[in-house]
Amino acid sequence: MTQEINQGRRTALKTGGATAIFGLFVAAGLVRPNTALAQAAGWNQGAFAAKGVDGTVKALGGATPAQTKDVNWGSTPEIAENGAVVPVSITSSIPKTESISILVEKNPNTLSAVFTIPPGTDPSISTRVKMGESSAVYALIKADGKYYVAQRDIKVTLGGCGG
Amino acid sequence: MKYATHLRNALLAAAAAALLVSGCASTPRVSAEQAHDVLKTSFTERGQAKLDRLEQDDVQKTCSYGPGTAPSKEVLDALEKAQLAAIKFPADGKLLGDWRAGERIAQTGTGKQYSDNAAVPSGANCYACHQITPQEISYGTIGPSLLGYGKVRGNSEAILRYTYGKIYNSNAYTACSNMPRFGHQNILTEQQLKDVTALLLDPSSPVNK
Amino acid sequence: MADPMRIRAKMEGDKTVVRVLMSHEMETGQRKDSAGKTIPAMFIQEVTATCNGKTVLSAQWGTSISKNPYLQFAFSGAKAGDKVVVSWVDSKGDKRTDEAAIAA
Amino acid sequence: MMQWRGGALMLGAALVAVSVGAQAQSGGDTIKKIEEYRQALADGNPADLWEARGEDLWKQKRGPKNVSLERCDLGKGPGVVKGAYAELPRYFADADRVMDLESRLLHCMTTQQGMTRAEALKVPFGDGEKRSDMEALSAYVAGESRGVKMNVSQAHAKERQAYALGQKLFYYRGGPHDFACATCHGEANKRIRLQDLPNLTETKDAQKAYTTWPAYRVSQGELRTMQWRLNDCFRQQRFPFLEFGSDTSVALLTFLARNANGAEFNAPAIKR
Repeated sequence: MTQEINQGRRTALKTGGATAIFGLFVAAGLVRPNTALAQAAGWNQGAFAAKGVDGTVKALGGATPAQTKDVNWGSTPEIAENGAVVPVSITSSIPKTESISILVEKNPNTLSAVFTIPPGTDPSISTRVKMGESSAVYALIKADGKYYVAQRDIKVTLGGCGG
Repeated sequence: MKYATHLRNALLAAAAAALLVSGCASTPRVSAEQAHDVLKTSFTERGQAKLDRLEQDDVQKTCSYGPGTAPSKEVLDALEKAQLAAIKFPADGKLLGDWRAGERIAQTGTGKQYSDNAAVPSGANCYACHQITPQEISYGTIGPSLLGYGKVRGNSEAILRYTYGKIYNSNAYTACSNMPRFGHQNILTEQQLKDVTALLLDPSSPVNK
Repeated sequence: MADPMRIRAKMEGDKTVVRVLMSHEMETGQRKDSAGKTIPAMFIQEVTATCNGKTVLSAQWGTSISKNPYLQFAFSGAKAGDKVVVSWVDSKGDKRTDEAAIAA
Repeated sequence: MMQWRGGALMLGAALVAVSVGAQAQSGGDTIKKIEEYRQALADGNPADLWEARGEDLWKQKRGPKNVSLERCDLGKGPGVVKGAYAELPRYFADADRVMDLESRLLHCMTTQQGMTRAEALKVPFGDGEKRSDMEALSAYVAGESRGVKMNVSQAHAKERQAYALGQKLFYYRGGPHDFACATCHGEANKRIRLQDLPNLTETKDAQKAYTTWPAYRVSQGELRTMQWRLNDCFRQQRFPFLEFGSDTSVALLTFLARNANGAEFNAPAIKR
């Protein structure tokens, strides 16, 4: 119903693409350990405090990741009606996938989550992340000891009548 | 004449109500006074929103109608005339402000809610209802698209005054418009009204690119 | 004490699909309360899922996982009636463990 | 903040090509993509957490009289929850008043469990750690009407009176913005920003809207009920604060629920 009315309204979509690319090369060294936080034993404090994709990968113990097309984003939307809940679904078809991480370029801390995939578990996870603004989102895959990255731009829209 | 219109409107109202509540023998009638009295017992003041907000002015009284009960053309014409006469144009004669400030006002949805800080200037929330600049894809459709507003209409004194006046008091041109009377009701300041006018009419505004 | 998780585990073919909802604020540490004071960060940091004593998924989370987190994954090697056990630990050291039997 | 490193330039060029492709998308797709977003959310609705807590609260002995709500009559007999929400609001002889679910729960909490109104409404709308029992109970009761057809009665004179009053109030303009409910919800096929606005005077839209509340609002991370929905509409209408279970609440809810008659109830839902 709504689709019909709005089909005529064709507007260029602004994406956060260009900025996101620069972000890939933001130098490491921004790791700011947050000592005030208690933490679970195996929690990688450095990686979660890192800013930028490169810095995050480094903090996770990897080198510059290779770009990959072997990632399926499943039901991950291109436009999120609300940044507080953005569904992210990532399936890796890279053999020997060991972990899947979600990185949001423009969030205050880039790394959202690291999922470790043991043998017997599908290299596929769905969860929901917060996004402060439109941004590139990265799937960072560790497979057979190497890192791979795939990008998805997600636009976060404004809503509501009371601001 | 007037009586006949009223009678027709009343019949239409009854028919509309019957459509919604089919199978119901009698739909009780509720007067504006009854509605007002119920509201008075149902709300409490909070923040800047006091109970006087439940009191209607002439425009609100005239415009609180449902389907099939619209006031006569004479009533609506008189309403427009009275509202037009109440518009205060800027004393300095300048109607165009800063379109960039206007864009911020158009994007801002806060102001006058009980949850808002009364000391912070209100926004106009234009994007809630109108498409304005091509860059903003999150816009509403309650009002018409204003894309290319100034490019289409030009920048004549008449257009300037109409645009400023429409933002100041929408009811001066369209009785019972859905659009707030931003100047008349002191939602926006004179400078803010000029800024929003500039967003629509300044040739360098993205609206007109 | 946090509310129980809602865990749904179901056989789809020879795989077990697990859906988990957790009741948690996932406070970022960047929001301010009405008095302007920063609300301290408080979020789930580690999640572990096991089945028949074997870890089927483990995760580390930061502050940007959404409030009341949702998680879906799938694994092989279990059958209907087996139990999936999910645990989380948050940044304050609060813990929660719940389980669900795998539905056919 | 940006610092280039020579070795990575080639990769950068490859990604630029990808992003130009993304920029060619047009706004006509926006609504389709928002729909995809909503569908992606539907698979795990945190409202489940509220329904579970609400069921516990319903069965727990609470209040000064230390009784559960299992003797509370929601209109289909004491303790009957199944299908009750689909027939509310309705006239209750014991209170001689039309009541929606939340005013009825309040009635049972005060008369049966012995709580004061203030106690029962300590947290009418939840906010993080301050959780609302009323929202959890409403989620549970509403969930027990999933799949049931809306069937709100107009048999009693007070039910007809509430409907007529609700209709009148729907068009009542006031406040600095001249807004009525009808300003946003009186016309078909409109939206505010990107949100579709149901025309609540028209059967199909009214049905779709009413049968998807209560709902988990992702923007707030909370489950919200119809009482909250009305409160927040009035806040944005720039009206004063709508009192819980007031005559205005009950009348508007009667108008809205009755207009949704015949549709299958399907909530708690998940919404922006």
